[in-house]
Amino acid sequence: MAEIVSLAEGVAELVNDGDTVALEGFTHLIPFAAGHEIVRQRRRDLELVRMTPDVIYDQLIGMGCARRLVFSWGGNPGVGSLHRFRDAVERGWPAPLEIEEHSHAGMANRYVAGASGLPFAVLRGYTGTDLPRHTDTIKPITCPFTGEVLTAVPALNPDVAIVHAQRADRAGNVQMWGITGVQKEAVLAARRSLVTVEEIVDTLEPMPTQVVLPTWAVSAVALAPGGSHPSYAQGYSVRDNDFYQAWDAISRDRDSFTAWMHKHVLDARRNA
Amino acid sequence: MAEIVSLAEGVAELVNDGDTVALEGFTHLIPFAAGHEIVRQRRRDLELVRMTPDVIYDQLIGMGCARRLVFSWGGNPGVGSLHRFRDAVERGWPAPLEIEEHSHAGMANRYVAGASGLPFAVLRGYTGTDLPRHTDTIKPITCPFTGEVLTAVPALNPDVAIVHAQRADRAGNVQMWGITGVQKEAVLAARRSLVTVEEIVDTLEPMPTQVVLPTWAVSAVALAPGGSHPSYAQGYSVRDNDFYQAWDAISRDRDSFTAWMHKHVLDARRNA
Amino acid sequence: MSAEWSADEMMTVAAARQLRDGTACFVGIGLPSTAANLARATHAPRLVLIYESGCLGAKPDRLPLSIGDGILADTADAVVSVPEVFNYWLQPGNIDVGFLGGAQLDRYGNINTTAIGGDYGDPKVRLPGAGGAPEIAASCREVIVIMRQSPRSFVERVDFVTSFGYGTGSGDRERLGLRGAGPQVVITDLGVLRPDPATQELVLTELHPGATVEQASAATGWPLRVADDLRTGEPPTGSELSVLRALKAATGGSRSVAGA
Amino acid sequence: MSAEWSADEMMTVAAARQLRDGTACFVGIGLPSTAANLARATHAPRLVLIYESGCLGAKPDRLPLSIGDGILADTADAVVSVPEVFNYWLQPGNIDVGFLGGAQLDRYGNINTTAIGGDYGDPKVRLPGAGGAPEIAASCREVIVIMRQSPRSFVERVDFVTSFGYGTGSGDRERLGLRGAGPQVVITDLGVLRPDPATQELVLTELHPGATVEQASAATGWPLRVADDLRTGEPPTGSELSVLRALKAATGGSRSVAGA
Repeated sequence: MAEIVSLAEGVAELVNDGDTVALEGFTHLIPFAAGHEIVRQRRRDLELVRMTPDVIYDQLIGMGCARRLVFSWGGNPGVGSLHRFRDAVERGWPAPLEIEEHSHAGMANRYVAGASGLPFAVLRGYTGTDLPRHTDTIKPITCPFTGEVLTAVPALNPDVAIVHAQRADRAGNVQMWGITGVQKEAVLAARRSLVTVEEIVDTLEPMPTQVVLPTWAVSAVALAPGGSHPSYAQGYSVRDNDFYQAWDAISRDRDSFTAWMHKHVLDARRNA
Repeated sequence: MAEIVSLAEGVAELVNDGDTVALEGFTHLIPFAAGHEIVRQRRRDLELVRMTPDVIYDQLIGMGCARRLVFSWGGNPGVGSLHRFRDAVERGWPAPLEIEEHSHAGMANRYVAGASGLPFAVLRGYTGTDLPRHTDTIKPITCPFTGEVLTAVPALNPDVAIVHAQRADRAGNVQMWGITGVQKEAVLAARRSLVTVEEIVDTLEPMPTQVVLPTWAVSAVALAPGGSHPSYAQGYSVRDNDFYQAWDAISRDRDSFTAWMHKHVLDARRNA
Repeated sequence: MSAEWSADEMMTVAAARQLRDGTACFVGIGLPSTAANLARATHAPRLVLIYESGCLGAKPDRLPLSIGDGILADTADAVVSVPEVFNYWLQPGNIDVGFLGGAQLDRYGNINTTAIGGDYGDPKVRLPGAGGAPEIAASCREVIVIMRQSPRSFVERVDFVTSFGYGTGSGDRERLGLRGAGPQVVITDLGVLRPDPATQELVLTELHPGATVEQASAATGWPLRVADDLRTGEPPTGSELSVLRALKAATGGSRSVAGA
Repeated sequence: MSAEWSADEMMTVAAARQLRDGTACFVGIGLPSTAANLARATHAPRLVLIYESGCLGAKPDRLPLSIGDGILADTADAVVSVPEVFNYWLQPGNIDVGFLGGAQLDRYGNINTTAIGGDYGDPKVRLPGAGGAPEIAASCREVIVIMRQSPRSFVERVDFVTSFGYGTGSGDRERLGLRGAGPQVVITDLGVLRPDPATQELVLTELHPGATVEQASAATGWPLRVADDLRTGEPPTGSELSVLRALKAATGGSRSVAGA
């Protein structure tokens, strides 16, 4: 059964230095508040996993929390580059960043395999691309019935998955709706999970397109209203598009990035 | 885009003698009306696929429509045996029935592979059981990363999938809710598909737990109110439990079965 | 046997008592569903019932008529597809207890629900088949079996292994890489059997009130071993009986078990 | 170029015109999304827009701000998980058209969105990476590429093959077992390129009004072949332009394209 905790407690209990950590949320419901708490608690040597390492991972990478990144698309969506990610890959600042690079289809299937208790997944993927030359977690596999050769990728089983959802009830059952991406798979694939929510309510009114994670499949739930800002939580907030635009300038320079993170993350506590 | 047709037209156009046909619906939304139309149109030599060949396949088998059955559980749910299925397997009446037998997990994954355009699926299944000794569509497969041996089953790609749903709109978009079993996978895995519905409406009001099949993923939609009787359509009807009980006596005897099918299926048209 | 309760009621109550509150239980229809719902309505209100139709955390107030009764979807915490219930919930070992019935059980807890007599291609009795049972037996952390005991059903060796128990004895599950612990308890209409920790052979460890070792031995198709510390179980309490009967009455009459 | 419309507008209009009504189109954010939404708002009202965030049949009345804009979920026929959109919808070949952009394109239609210069481990410019593109390029029945043309972007050979076009030429897709037909048309700010049926080399088949062969050749990093029947496209109609501008205005200002 999920424990209801504060965000600070949740991160302190569930995220350790050196862990493999997946913060998921596909443009919607990105767990920014939890990411900021990881920065505040100064976690180090994390292996960060995420299909779309966007601004939230730019922040974690720039603050030196990560030693490794497993991903399929690293950009500022609708804007351009992630300057902190690029600085780490191109110039090793603030620390070298090892990368393991996949496609979306590959990453999604790696989570599916992890959630399914299987060591690998099979897909039609990567064919003809240069990715298998650089990523050793892409291998051929032969169909035992037809002899056709397909692609195998290993399961992802993070130490911790962190996602943001609209609501939980007091028993810790979690409800999200709208675009729910790969969050169910990430939580089920992980050894431990933390879900931040906009609201804790008495009963979860059913919603079309909902995904429900029963309390017994979640480690901890923390209240974090607005916790997906600058992304959005459908029914609660809209995307702060100006922030994504502004991030380009903030993050382009090491000093302005560091100053911003101190002011807005390290020296501040979000409204959680 | 799905064509809106009558049930008779849909079966005539989409189901041919010798086809591999999957009627799906997991205790809920079982497409009985479509099954009866197949009987009325006297289709022969069908390879019938279904996780739970219950009363509907008992009827098709007893009427001599099938040469082969691919399945994982063949019983009258909550009641007992399928007497026509047993008579075909044990005594070859009205025709010998070849069987290919799996577990639910195996069948479900075979549909998933079919829907995914993959030739096979991988699962932890069948281990230690006698099923692989008799079913040659169960094979070992080795994980290329860990060396662990798992089980592979080949994709199911029926010629036709037939399912029953609550509603479609006039464009042919299909909506079902409640227990939706493996119907999405069956429709997507099949070359052609026929969906019978309780109602055709102007707009599909979103429902929690809904599965929507867009019109361009469906071949044809036919109005068949009550078309899942004696199973049920959540929001429209309840399970006719007495019928399932009564079927035990009706089907136990070849003559009483045949008489019942003539009276209630061959000489009758459902309200479609 | 007391006239106040039937052997089936005693069996159901004994099975329900095995279910601990707060655990997640994968429930088959028939006796397992009755026992699991009884447990939830008595000592285990937070028991999580999982049905293979895709209903997670169903909370029916009557016995479901089938594994896919609408009341399961209406009361579930989540309704998922059938592939998902097997792949994301059962397969990774997320379910604590699997609750199975069967037509034949052997001394090592293997279960047959496929075919009896003759051979597979030409059986004497064709049973429904596997359903979800092989993977429930393999992947749940432990398995509880509930089955009426008779020399025809409790056999030396099942005619067909539909669901793997302990194979031919100790070590077989480990050799095959099965993750769950296998059938930890078998509840019958006469008593309770558990695997010997050393050999994994099923041993009579408990008799229901009124039942005797002689009856149990006579109803077992192998030379039944009896535990040194054989105990007699508690009879159904008044509350257990009244809840059980109310569940059945709400369903509109008792249902027979699926099977041959 | 006319002063009445920009080269980017011409490119977007030309791309939109490629989309046939009633087809299903897998849409990337940026220029592809703009063009696909323009098509749906003009000649192709039944165009099915599929976004990798899991929105099938989205019908936004403004340009989405991201691939997972709430307006896509709100207006979609169905919202599915990300694994499902790739496995059930893209992978089996259910999508007619894949619509891709990129940072580098080569003469055989291969696309690079991964890294430029240096080597993979120590690149000069690190780009966002693959996203959904490799499998879109492989599995859609055909691919449309939309990219501004320059000697830096249209190169002899991409530094990294993120999305496979025709490899090193004719026969490569078939040898690899790819099911989709590959990039059938490339729309740039100067004109349109299509693969030569025999060699699969991209050939200039159409110029936008006001653009010249010399401009196109100068903006191409390989010796550009020009089709014998080179034609000049139609300028944007007043209606196309006004709808395009209204879509952008509704979004709150035009957006730049994702990428380096």
